[in-house]
Amino acid sequence: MSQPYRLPRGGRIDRGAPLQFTFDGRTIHGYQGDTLASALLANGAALIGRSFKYHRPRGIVAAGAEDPNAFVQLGRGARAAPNRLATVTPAAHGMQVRSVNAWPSLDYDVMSLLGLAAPFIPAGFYYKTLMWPRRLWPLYERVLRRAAGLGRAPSGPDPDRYDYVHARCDVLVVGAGPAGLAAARAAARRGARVILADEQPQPGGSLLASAERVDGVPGHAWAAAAAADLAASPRVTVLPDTTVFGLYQSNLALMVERRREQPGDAAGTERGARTWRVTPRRIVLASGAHERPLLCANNDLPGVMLASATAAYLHRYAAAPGSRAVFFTTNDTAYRAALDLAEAGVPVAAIADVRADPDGRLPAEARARGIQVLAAAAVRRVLGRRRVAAVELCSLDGSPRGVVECDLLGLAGGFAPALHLHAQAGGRTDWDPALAAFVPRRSNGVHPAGGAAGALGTAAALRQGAQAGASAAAAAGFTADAAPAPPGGGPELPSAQDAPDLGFQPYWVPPNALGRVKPQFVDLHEDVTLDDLRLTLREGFEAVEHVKRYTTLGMGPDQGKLANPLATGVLAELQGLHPAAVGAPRYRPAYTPVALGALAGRSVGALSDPLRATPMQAWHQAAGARFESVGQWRRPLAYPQRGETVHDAAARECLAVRRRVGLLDSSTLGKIEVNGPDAGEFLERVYVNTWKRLPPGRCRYGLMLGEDGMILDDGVTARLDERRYLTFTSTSGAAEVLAWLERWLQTEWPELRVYLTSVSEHWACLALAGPRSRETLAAAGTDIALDRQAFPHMTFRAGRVAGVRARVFRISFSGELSYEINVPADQALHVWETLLECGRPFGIAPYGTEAMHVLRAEKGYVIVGQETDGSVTPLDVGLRRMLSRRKDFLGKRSLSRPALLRADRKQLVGLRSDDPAQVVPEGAPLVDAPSRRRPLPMRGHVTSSYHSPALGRAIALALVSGGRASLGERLYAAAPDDRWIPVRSCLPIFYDPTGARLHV
Amino acid sequence: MQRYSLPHLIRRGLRGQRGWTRAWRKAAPKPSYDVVIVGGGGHGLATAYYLAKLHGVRNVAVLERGWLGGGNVGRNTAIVRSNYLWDASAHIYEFSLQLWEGLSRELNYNVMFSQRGVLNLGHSAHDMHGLARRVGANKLNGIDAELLSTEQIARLVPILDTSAAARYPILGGTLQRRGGVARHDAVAWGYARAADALGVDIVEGCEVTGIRAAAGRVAALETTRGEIRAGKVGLVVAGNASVLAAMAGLRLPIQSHPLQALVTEPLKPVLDPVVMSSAVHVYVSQTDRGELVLGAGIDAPTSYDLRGSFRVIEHTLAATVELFPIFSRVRMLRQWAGTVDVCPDASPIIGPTPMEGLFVNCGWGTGGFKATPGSGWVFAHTLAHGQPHPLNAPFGLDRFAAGALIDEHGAAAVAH
Amino acid sequence: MLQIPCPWCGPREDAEFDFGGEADIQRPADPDALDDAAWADYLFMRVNRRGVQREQWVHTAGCRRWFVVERDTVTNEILQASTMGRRP
Amino acid sequence: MDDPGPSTADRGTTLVERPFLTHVDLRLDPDDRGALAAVRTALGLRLPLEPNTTASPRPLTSPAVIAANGPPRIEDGAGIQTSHPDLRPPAASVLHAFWLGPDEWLLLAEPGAGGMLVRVLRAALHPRAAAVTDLSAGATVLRLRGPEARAVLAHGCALDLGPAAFPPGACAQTLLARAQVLVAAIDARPTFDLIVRRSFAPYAAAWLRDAGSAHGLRLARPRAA
Ligand SMILES: Cc1cc2nc3c(=O)[nH]c(=O)nc-3n(C[C@H](O)[C@H](O)[C@H](O)COP(=O)(O)OP(=O)(O)OC[C@H]3O[C@@H](n4cnc5c(N)ncnc54)[C@H](O)[C@@H]3O)c2cc1C
Ligand SMILES: NC(=O)c1ccc[n+]([C@@H]2O[C@H](COP(=O)([O-])OP(=O)(O)OC[C@H]3O[C@@H](n4cnc5c(N)ncnc54)[C@H](O)[C@@H]3O)[C@@H](O)[C@H]2O)c1
Ligand SMILES: Cc1cc2nc3c(=O)[nH]c(=O)nc-3n(C[C@H](O)[C@H](O)[C@H](O)COP(=O)(O)O)c2cc1C
Ligand SMILES: [Zn+2]
Repeated sequence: MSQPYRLPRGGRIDRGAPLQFTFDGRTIHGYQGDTLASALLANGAALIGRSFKYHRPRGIVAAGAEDPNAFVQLGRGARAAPNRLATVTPAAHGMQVRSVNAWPSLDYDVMSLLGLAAPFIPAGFYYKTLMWPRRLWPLYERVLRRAAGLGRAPSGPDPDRYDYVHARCDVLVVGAGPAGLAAARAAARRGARVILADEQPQPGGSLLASAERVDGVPGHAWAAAAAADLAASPRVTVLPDTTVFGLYQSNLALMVERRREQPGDAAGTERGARTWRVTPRRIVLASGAHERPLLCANNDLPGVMLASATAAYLHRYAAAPGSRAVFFTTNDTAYRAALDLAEAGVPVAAIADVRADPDGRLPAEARARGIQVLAAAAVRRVLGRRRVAAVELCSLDGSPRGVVECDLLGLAGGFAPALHLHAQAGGRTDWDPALAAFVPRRSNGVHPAGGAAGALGTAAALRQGAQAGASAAAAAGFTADAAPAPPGGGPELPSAQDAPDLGFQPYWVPPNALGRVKPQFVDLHEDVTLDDLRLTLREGFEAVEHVKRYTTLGMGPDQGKLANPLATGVLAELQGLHPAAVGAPRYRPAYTPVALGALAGRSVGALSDPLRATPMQAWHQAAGARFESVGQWRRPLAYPQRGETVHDAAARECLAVRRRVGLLDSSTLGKIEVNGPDAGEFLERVYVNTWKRLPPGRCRYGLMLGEDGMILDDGVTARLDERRYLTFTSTSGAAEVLAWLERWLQTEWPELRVYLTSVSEHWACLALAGPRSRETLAAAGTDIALDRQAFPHMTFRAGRVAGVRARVFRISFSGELSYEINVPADQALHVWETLLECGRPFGIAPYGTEAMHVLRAEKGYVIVGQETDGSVTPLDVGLRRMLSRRKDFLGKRSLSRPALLRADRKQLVGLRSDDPAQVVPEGAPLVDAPSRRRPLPMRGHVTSSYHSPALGRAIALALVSGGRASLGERLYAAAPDDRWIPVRSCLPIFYDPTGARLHV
Repeated sequence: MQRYSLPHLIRRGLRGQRGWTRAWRKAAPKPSYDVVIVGGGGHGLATAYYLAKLHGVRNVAVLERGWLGGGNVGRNTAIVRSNYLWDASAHIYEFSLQLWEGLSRELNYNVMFSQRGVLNLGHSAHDMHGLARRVGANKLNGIDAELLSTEQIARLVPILDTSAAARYPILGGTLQRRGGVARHDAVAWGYARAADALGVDIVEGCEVTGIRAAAGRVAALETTRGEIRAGKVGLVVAGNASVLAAMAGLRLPIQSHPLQALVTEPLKPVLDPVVMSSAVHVYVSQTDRGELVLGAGIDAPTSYDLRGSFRVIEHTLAATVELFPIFSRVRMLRQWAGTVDVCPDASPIIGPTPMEGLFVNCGWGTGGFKATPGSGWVFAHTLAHGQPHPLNAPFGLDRFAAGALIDEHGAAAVAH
Repeated sequence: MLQIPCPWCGPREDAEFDFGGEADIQRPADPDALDDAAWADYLFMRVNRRGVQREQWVHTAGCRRWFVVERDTVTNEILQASTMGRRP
Repeated sequence: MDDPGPSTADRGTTLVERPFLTHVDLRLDPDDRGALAAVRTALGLRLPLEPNTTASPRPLTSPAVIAANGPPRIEDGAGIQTSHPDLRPPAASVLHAFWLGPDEWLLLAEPGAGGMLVRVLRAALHPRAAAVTDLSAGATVLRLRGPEARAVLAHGCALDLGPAAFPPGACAQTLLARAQVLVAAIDARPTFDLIVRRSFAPYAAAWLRDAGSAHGLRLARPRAA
């Protein structure tokens, strides 16, 4: 047993469950119930890290989430957990814990030499230097970056899963200290649904860290019983280990529940976490208060601790934080801690009290116990190398009061309510002069209570808690008389000893009489000193937010929980301002850091984003298709066969369509039924072309513009009957187009009697294309007459295909004879397989989007999003003749704006490379003549470019400034490898310009 | 102005850092100025600096309603690049990038401009198409741009999930090596200090509440610190552009949206270049202090609220963890928002308004930090001459009536 | 997270909705009668109010109805939500 | 709250697909009393006018239905039976009507009734401005039932699905994680039907299996048709 600082009795630890872990390789012994910090203290390890900037030795300061120093690295490899706080991390057997920011070792850290240079590295140092010579900045930066940072990121993907839960309640209680427990009980007794969350593994808050009694039993026992009673009620959810890290809009509370290892895990494994997303009606903020440190020189040495933390280690963990203590205080609370330490056998050498006449009950008790109490006194300086060795005391007038040897200095600078969540949510605060701290104002559905409301003392916390719980419940609609069976026993307001008047006296900046001893740290994590603040003010950075940004005060992983309340007072005093005029830097989520994985929740891996599937998806997969992402879909790009590349396969598929027959799964197209007496009128308004006179049974290609005149989407619309049209949209435009149409209908033209219904998912779409598609369709079995007169181009028929009822559209995106066969999705696979089977004698091949792209490019058909980019009009792509002159339509007026009529606009043309084998890279810019000059004016760019298997040459489409007027001109495309590719522009149609193949 | 230099620093260090003086004077407003700049953000301060430095206009005030630099300049993810698609944008952002390259020297203030490269990822054929187009255009405009393969990206940023099975497979990307990040606050402070040294009055805690015109010409500003007469007025108030314009009876084509960002705890270096994926709304870099800085997409509703909706953050983080699986255990430290001024074409407005003497510089939206030096430079020119410089001539308010939009988001380019 | 009160479905999370900008922007009855500036005014110019704004939302993942909301753009407080009338 | 580690213990919560049901989308003007009456006569069903509610299920036995259950006819491209070819229109099917919006309802019936419902309703509503669209192949129903059904849904659904706020008969279109769904409370066991668009069904099912793993969720086979 090597726990020299472990007390023989007491503590909320399980002495029957010893454990050990390593810290920088050294074995540390502890018990179940210890935190890393308490075990380290019990083992006498005071030095646990190096500071962020100067690499000064640092130890444990607090016993909770507010500690600015105790950041360690846990675990290794993919399970590594950087920057975990030792004061809140439960110790577990077999853990590997390492210090951060020290090299080669914690004791002998090379970078600590920086401390010597500290006088030359004040706040704002970097802005004033490292500018010369400019070339060297990258080098300087590399050095800076290496020195900065804290822990190391994991080395592999996170093996853990994170859970995510939505919850609702009437009252959310933050904190399960006396105030929170009383609040939860009061609210639950009124019938409210309550969630009680506390970041600690056990309920009780400050009760765990004191010897106080509640209702005649030890505080911790009362808390445990009260929490158990609450948990037994079906209306109450008690969540230990759960931090409320953010309060967002509409008081949405985000909480994260830590999950520890599971059976069979390596010890201390963090098993992800569960995020709770709670929508409460009311919130009771019972998050307690944080003690403020005090300034003196070397106040950062290991062994300097908050007075309340010394008591916490003593009572909760039975770990003596030192062997001989001195306290430095502004109020009576330190006396309680000092008495408790002395009681536990840790001698208290002295209490330096800044008050002239500390005469309360507790000081009297201390004196009676023989503790030396120095009034109107302060700690001037802490002495020691890697931990406290002594403190130098003096009177406030500067006269020395001796050097006292000790290894523990307890600081008691008063308490600041933990109002972070309240302030995050925009809640107001008031300056409480008695407390010298900001206290929350009840607002926005947040009811503060206990320490969080500025109350000191358990009795007050219980009282306020019960009141807040009752008023929160009432505000949520629950009153005392409506109460169903109350959870648990015990009185609503348990009894406890009222705290004595603490007699607080502010002490911010040590009086000048004490001399300018340094360094005095205001923010331990960020190594911000009192002198830094002075300098910062001198340089004119006076607003508290400026001070923060210039010095990085409060910007560390602790977010200045200790530093900020201290800094407000210090800055006020240095500037002669009221603290309320100084204010505090803005509070933001997260209260304590939260893993990105926890926020992602279940939305990771296969569940990160829905992958949508067509009815033929499994077939494509089995057929060895290569896929491409199109929005949330994965569409077959091509179906390579043995030894084929995607490119080879697409070429083969193209030829199959041009010469024989191919089958494409185009189920992803959007399909909207436009239904009602005014359907035609509606289409007239949203499309550039006309619809009312389209006869039932016929199809027409349509173009839709934004009000700015730019092409929004295109596609074929068929008239199903007098009052019904079916509109096809592009795959990526499906949702957007429906939303766009619905919006106009509802907000602008409610008088139109039209209903829009998306039928995209109901109808699968199989595009059968190629000269032998008619024979294939016939072979598959259909009752539709297929001959040219009976079923001409741009018409549709209803009937059966392969035994399934179908809508068949004779429309074509390939330029070949083509049937787009729509069948109910649940029978589509059957039809797909039948067509392939029956098409085999005709040489059918399934084809993918790559072949589809090539085929349409050969015909010069544009793809919205490829030829267009939100800045392209129908005029630009040569579709002027589609625009109706007889009617208005969305976007029409925009087309006559001067910039849209300019002759030098980019217009769609075809390109042929001089070398027919040379496929011009897509996206390549086009210029008039090669040149090394930069900038070199650009004429346009290549929008689509392929090798055309049908033509045996490269073809491309491009947008070229003034292109339509100068067809045949020579241009040069710049390849990414800086070669120039000579091309000539042409009409954007390469194959079957007369469209003869469509009308067969 | 105290010039910062090594000997100077050592002297101050030896004297216990006593001799420092204010970085800029705490100016009280005078009754009248030749030019008043409204807005003490990066752009406003840069404008004032170049007015004084290059155009000899020194009777200038910058009015800031809060503390200087508390707007978007102090809350942005600090990405600097110039690889924009359209010529007009490319020219102004590249000009700005060149100013960045000499900025620390120019201001005698280290703005820590760190050219560690900006990598844009492509996850689909459509993305790759857009990226290739942009690289081609950038090269002709003299902007450094490289198209990278998946393998090259895996070497450059090994912690990215470059496997083919990833939810957002990385098919390739573009790299602008001269891009990078800068220390955002320092930019505001550096310009303020340098402008102050040239005589510019920087007035903090002075909110403009009204704009008075006389005979169709701007005459004076009503402020919380009294009325201030002005020969010319430049509104450079980012997310508040519409509010100020309304004081002059104008409407702008601007919508103000919250844009959120967050930092993680500091880590030892794991990420060198800036990585951006516009398809999934993620951009991330690691600062010199070691935190990861991540940005999200804008919140859809217009708002002046500095918080934003949590679901936007959740979405961004889910995508971030997909791209960088090792970041899952890294923890979010702090999260915030700014109010960005978004134009329909995602390009800024820099030029005159229908009210004579009143000029605007706004609409930089989610990506104006990188433009700070260039924007200030051209706006100073515009104010001094009453005419836009050729670099900002395409960015006038008149482009909306003419239809000459410079559509940077439509054109597969990305913001930030 | 903003809770948005759909006048049909009641309060729901903002993830279910899409924002549609300022309300009360009427499409001109005769666009051709407008000059370019007036057309641009309709297309692009917005009040973008700091304060209470009337605006449009649609309950995308719910009833698919557009409706009008009065919201304070500084506090995000929603003062009122009303339907846009039914068709036909 | 139970620990979300995978659990093999069967706690009586099951997930089963109810494939091939008939889904018909109905649009009409709720202020048109004649239209409501026409539906009532044709189907023996009162459309729910209260948002987010379901009409109590009715057997499909109205005279119009019986008459229409003769041999199917093809009127145009849309009056089509779309169920699985093996499934025959049932003799006495049960019809549910869910409120989707102020002028929109989803009619859900046993497999095979789509063509018939469309014909009956179109005939009944003619010549009013109404829309009747068979969407049977476009969606599927996932039925989640058992004591932990609410807990499973709470992993991805922000709605208050508690018995007070969402009793049997309530329904709501909302988001389940990242998929749009119609959630309907069927009974107090509780049983929820999730109506999901076809292409999102693999995602929704995978998500439910994942979220249910901590709750002992058991997958049941769809009952044979
Ligand atoms: C989260 C976030 C991330 C971003 N990331 C990037 C990025 O990575 N790269 C990039 O290039 N850009 C980025 N941006 C955009 C960039 O920050 C802005 O475009 C740019 O900073 C705006 O210019 P500014 O600095 O002058 O604005 P601001 O700093 O906002 O300055 C405007 C000033 O005007 C003041 N003001 C307003 N009203 C009044 C009044 N009535 N009277 C007096 N003063 C007034 C404000 O207080 C403010 O200080 C980001 C923005 C945000 C919010
Ligand atoms: N040591 C002292 O001298 C001293 C000083 C002030 C108060 N007190 C005592 O504190 C008590 C006040 O009781 P109380 O109930 O107000 O506070 P408390 O400190 O007893 O309990 C607050 C609890 O809230 C938890 N918490 C804080 N923020 C949280 C968050 N964001 N998410 C989840 N949990 C969070 C804390 O871990 C703690 O358990 C009294 O007993 C009083 O005497 C003691
Ligand atoms: C590039 C960048 C890096 C930041 N790094 C940190 C940081 O390390 N720690 C921190 O607390 N805040 C950091 N912040 C956030 C600021 O603290 C602050 O939240 C932000 O500037 C917005 O201001 P506000 O929170 O006062 O509204 C950073 C901000 C930016 C823009
Ligand atoms: Zn709704």
